Amino acid sequence: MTDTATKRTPSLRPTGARVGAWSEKYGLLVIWAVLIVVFSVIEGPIFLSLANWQSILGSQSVLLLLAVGLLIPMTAGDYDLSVTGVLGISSMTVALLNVQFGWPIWAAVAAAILASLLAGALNGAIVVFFGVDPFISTLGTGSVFLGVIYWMSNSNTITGVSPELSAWVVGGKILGIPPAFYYGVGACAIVWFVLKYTVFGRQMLFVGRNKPLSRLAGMAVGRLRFLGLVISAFAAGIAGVVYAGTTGSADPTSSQSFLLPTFAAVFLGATVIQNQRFNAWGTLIAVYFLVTGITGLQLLGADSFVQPLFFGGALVVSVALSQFSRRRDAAGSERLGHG
Amino acid sequence: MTDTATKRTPSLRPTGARVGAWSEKYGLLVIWAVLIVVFSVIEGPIFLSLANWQSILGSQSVLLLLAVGLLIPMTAGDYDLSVTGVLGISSMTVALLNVQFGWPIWAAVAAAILASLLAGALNGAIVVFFGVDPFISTLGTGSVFLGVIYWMSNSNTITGVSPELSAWVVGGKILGIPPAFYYGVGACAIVWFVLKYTVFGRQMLFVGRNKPLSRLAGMAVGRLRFLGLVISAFAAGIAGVVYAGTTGSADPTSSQSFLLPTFAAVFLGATVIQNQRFNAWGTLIAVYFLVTGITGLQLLGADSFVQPLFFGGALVVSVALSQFSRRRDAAGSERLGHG
Amino acid sequence: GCSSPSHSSSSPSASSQSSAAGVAAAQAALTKAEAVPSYTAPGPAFDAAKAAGKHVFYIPQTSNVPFVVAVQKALSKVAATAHVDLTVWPTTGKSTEWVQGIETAISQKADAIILGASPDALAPQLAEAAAAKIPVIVLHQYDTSMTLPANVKAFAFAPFVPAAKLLADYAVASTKGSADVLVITSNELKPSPPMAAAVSAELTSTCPKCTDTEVNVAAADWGSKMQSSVQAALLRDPKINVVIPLFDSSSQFVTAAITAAGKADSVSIATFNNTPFVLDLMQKGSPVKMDVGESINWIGYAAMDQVLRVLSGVKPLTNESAPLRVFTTKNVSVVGSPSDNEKGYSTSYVNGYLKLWGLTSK
Amino acid sequence: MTLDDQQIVPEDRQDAPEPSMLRVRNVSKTFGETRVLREVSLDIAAGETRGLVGENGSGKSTLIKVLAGFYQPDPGAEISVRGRQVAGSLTPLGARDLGLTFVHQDLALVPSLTVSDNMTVNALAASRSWRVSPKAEARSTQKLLDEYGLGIDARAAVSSLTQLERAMVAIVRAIDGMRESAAHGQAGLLVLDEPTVFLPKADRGLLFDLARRHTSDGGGVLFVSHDLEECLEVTDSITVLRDGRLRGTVPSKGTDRADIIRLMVGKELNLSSRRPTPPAHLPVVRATGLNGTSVRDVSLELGPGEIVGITGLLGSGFDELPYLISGAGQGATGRLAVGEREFDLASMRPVDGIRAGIALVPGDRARQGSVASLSVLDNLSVQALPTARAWFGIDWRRLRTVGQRLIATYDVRPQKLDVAYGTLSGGNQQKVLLARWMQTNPGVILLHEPTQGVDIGAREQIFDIVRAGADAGAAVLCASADQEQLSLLCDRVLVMRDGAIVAELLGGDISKAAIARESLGSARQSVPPASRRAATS
Ligand SMILES: Nc1ncnc2c1ncn2[C@@H]1O[C@H](COP(=O)(O)OP(=O)(O)OP(=O)(O)O)[C@@H](O)[C@H]1O
Ligand SMILES: Nc1ncnc2c1ncn2[C@@H]1O[C@H](COP(=O)(O)OP(=O)(O)OP(=O)(O)O)[C@@H](O)[C@H]1O
Ligand SMILES: [Mg+2]
Ligand SMILES: [Mg+2]
Repeated sequence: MTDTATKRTPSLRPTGARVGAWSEKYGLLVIWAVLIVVFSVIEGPIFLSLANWQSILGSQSVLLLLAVGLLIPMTAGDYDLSVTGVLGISSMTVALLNVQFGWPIWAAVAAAILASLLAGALNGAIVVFFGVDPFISTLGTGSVFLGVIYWMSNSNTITGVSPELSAWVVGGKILGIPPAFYYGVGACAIVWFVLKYTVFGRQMLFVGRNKPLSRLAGMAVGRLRFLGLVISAFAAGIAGVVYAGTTGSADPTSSQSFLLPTFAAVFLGATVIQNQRFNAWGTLIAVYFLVTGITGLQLLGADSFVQPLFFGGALVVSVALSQFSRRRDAAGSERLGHG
Repeated sequence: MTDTATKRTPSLRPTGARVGAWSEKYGLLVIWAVLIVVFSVIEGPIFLSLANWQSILGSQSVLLLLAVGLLIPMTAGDYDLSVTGVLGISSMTVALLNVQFGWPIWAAVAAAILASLLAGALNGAIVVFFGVDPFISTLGTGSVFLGVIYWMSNSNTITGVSPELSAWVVGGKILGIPPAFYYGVGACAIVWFVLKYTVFGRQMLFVGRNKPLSRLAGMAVGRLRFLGLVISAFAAGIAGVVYAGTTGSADPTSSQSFLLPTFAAVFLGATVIQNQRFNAWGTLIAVYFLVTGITGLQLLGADSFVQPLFFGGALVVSVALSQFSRRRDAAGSERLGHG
Repeated sequence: GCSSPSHSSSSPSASSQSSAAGVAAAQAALTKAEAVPSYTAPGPAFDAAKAAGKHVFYIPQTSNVPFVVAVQKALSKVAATAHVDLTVWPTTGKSTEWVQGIETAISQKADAIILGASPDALAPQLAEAAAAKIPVIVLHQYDTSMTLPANVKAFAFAPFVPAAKLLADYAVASTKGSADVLVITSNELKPSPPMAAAVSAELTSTCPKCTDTEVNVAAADWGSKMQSSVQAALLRDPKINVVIPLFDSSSQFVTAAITAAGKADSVSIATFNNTPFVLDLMQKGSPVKMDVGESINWIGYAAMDQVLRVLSGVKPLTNESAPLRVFTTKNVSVVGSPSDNEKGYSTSYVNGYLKLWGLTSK
Repeated sequence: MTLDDQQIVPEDRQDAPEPSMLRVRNVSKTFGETRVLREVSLDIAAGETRGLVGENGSGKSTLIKVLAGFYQPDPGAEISVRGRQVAGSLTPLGARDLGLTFVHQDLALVPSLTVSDNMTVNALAASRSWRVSPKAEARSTQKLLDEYGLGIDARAAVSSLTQLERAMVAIVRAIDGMRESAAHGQAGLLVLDEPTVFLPKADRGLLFDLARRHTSDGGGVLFVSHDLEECLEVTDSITVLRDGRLRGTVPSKGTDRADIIRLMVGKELNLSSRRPTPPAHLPVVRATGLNGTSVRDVSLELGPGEIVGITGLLGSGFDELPYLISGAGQGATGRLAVGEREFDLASMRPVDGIRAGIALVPGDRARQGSVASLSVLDNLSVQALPTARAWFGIDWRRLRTVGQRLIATYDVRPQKLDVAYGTLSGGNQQKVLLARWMQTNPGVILLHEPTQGVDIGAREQIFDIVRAGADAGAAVLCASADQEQLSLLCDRVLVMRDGAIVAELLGGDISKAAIARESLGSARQSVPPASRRAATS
């Protein structure tokens, strides 16, 4: 049978398929490159300047950390809509303990991470013990976390977080780029390694694709999903610390604004490198692709309404393109996503 | 085999199961009733007053219309995250054309509905022709619509929508409840009928559960999904008109705040009446259950952080309970699928 | 009262002279506003005893901001003194909640409604309240220069435009007439467009060489977009030396952007609202160098003045507002640590208002 | 019960001298209110191949999933392997540790992942290391696949494989896992739940060789199949389940099919013989120049009342034909005439086929045929909806009446419309699926493996349904690798090789042997389509 299959393959097919597979893997990189060229032509030196790239690379660590952490439960098929709530809890904990209670910064950071882990454990427990779909349970806990943030902070913005933290996050630049960028890249590397080269990551992948099968294969499905949600909360906790360090403060509401960009980055990232699979480097590329476009527009002085237009348009177009190339050579089976 | 099974059933068993099935269907109604009793005891006559109930019932039409429209694509398995974007476009179109361009209100409303249908058609086209997962494509178009709203309105709030519209929406009360409430209930009835008693509704259900089957059974899967997204946009368009009528104005940002409550209502609604199935009356109950709790808290003058706590907590707890009763009588419904 | 004399820079030779004059005028306005504001009776005295026993409903824009909590405290205090029954309807910033609040107030036959939420989004409900003969007093959303909504009985005004002028004055004065200003607007907020216009107009009139650019960042996006927007703007125009976020609750993001761009020493921030955490920032040393705003407690008293007038059947005032005070690094220490902007005001207004209402003896 | 119980070898062999390979006592399993297994006890000796048979829904898969640790049995069960008593509850990992290896009925593969990913799934949970190495896995998987001469690319996605290749992957995975456990000391028990449904007879030899090698190493095999002849052939003894109860165990030698059927069904079963060949008429379906992914330039004709079988080896393309003719083939070309209507396959959609009176009963029930989470009534109603309109809504009362009549006619058990389709056993699922289509009175019935995994009693009922359809004038095309089924059901059998029809067997010429010969291709010339039809008339 394989013989016949090989026999029947027209000689042109492999090349075509290879181009398809390549564009599927690196299509977004190409679009990114085109974008850079276009902006360079329009704006010249400013866009290409070191300072601009430092600003592009340095400004999205919080988003990157959030998105990369979210990859883990998403791989196991679990949406976590509460990551931004955890982000808020973490940054608020740091600010509150450090500023109002006078804790040393390391203790405040440790407490923030601990609080995030607890929040993740709550998510995990609801999903695993009560069997509630994570999309809805984390929608609920996200709201609960928001309530907790209001309660903690008394709805106040808290400023004056120890400059030590800011030094660790945005001070001491390497190649002119703040440390936070390297934390984000480091997190990407870890998540990439975990998903690709560890038993845990592989198990998460199977859990995400077929739960009964995973159970049958002896995986502790509940524990894995629990862990996945704890890990995304942990990453959101770190993102919260970075956020507090970046702004030297914490406010009760702004963390919510990261929710849609985070999901956009995760989904868009799943169209690069390993198409149809959530992956860390793809997510990194997606984040910086989007921010490149937006920064370019900002440098152009484009009206502010252009930003959401670009953001949404870029998302739809690049996913559509990757989908398109995939369709061409494979009769699509199942795909990413829910239920 | 059936005989023996019936023979062996202990007499108590069916009752237990019936209680389970009952609590599964009406559990949320019971929780709602408990909530009402609790608030009545605490707050006495104010909470129970006719006026309070008129206000509770009258206040959530926009949310209800959004959620009920969303049911249709959700039944077909398609998340539509752009409904709030369409809501904004619709209300902004009404306000802009009526106030700034001086169109008569009926023409402005017609244009708003048309704009919403176009937005829905865009969503549908992206999903059907490019095969992009609706979760991600509507995330993108939602952002695009937001950009359009900013562009249309120049980021300004537009006031002074013709009182005629308000009269149709919140004037001329019937039983002391504004017309908007009856529109919401009417939409529920229509969606309920469509999902249960029309070929279209049944086809949507099958498309949502099994696309290959639907295709083989002769359904035009693409067209159905397209229609589903157009319908949710249509409902969002009507909701936008109601929103403009309720507030007599349109602003560029507030529509976004409906996104999470809409999804919460839809998912919570799927735990009532017909468990595990998106359904209109369940959604109606979910909406008014949540608003009852929040209104009760507002009447109590509870601290504002209690609201998100209640919202999230109620969501998680009621879904967990319904899940729990379902679990008790059916041993986990997952089975080894082929995908 | 900080309107500077208008002038024209018709001839180039006059321009440097007029520029120096502009700087001086700006500095003068600023210096005046840095002083502790004094209380002057906003209008004729009246007997607030007639308001006793009446029921007032307060609907804030969103209860999740400290401003609202503080205003609420002031309102409650005055209400208790005047024996007015105050009900607070907590909200989370959604228009449906405001609608429901007004419906509830109408159904409970309140004697007045204090509206912290936007009347723009409530025109039909205001009409309904008017039909039910319930007076509505709008709190801190309009400048006297703005077009006012219908069906509102009285306003407690907010001096948005004078504050904006002071922001521009600061930019002019601090740069000695060579300000390159970045104004960060949030145009979906009602006061933002008139304030931005006022900044621009004041710059044009006092400082011909000054330039300004605007960047609009919606309040909902402050956390995720403000920093990169400001960084991009600084890159695009490296000469920017003053950033004016119109609302100081976004200062921490602007500060972060300026720091990230390595311009903490050359770019200063001037902003509006006197939110305590921003005064904290200023005290601890940050690019925030100027913040203008009002005493929240005073706003509460001003609002209550209008409420009591309405309840007592006295004609409400047309220019009721709390005065502005400018804090700069020079005088910010008066607010103490942690910052409490109420400390920047003499409390003479409390007794002043009580006397105005005839409530001192009780 | 008129059963001759003496025949049954007593299962309770407590006094067995050495610990048996597998010893199961008193296993019961209850789902909600239905008791699916009742006090089942079972012993399998080392070196034994045991068959497990029973009607659909008799509890075979459930028993196996209990052994796999997927379901927890009701309290009171005892399971031991090689004398090692399972303490507490059996988990999937525990089962594997004890040396139990499974090929589950649904194969347990993730289509979107690669063959090599799927190969490692069982090793993952037990892995002692914390890391995986995709490259090495792909290499060793490729080596393994090559060892069995399967010619499957280890890096290909499972979704790109045929059903048959998928089955081979699942089997190779099990065998590899078994070797692994053998390497740890002793050969364990290999459990095969209907592994052969996807395999044509010719390819089953490989599997049985492997099983035999395993038993000769001292391992045991538990083999579930509905193919009783095959079961008798390859097993040492056969255990029969009925309604979740053990009916007994019989030695395979000296037992015949009829005995087992009696144990399974509890009564004699009249196996029908072939029906008379219908008289020839003008064809209902005329397909010319069909091309699909593995079909090349095939032409065929189907007459009214005729049941035509189409078969071949793995990859010969026979299983694609029903889909092509129904208009469901993607990227297909060719021309199709159904009655008066003419279609160009490139533009034909399934709905066109349905309008022309074509019914397609797909082979993959779960993925293409049904919605497990909806009720039987819902599943039945799919095709009837447009006809059941009253005023302007669906007339559910009428649908219900019709549905009740259908499940009674087709003997769907349990005879309830409101149970979830997914809880029916495979045979009953298939009957519902057929009922759904037959109620539309189709003029053309296309079947793909209509009795795959269906028990012998249900199979007869399905045959009857199909024959009734043909007698009512429908043209039937049945694509199947089950040669026995074809020989019983069909009036004419077409055999495909390399995407083309190479032989046609008629009436008395149809036999398992003849089909096998043609499938393997003993150098017969391909018959031009024109002459074929002529031969029929
Ligand atoms: N999870 C479940 N919940 C409820 N009922 C179930 C469940 N799993 C199986 N059943 C029921 O248990 C019975 C036995 O199923 P089982 O899978 O063991 O049958 P089987 O002998 O394997 O049948 P087949 O020959 O069709 O494979 C069936 O009636 C089935 O409907
Ligand atoms: N978790 C479950 N919930 C409900 N029903 C189930 C569940 N697991 C299995 N079943 C049903 O029990 C029946 C038997 O299960 P199984 O998966 O073994 O199929 P089967 O009966 O063996 O199929 P076949 O007839 O092909 O042999 C099937 O009809 C299946 O749908
Ligand atoms: Mg089975
Ligand atoms: Mg079976």
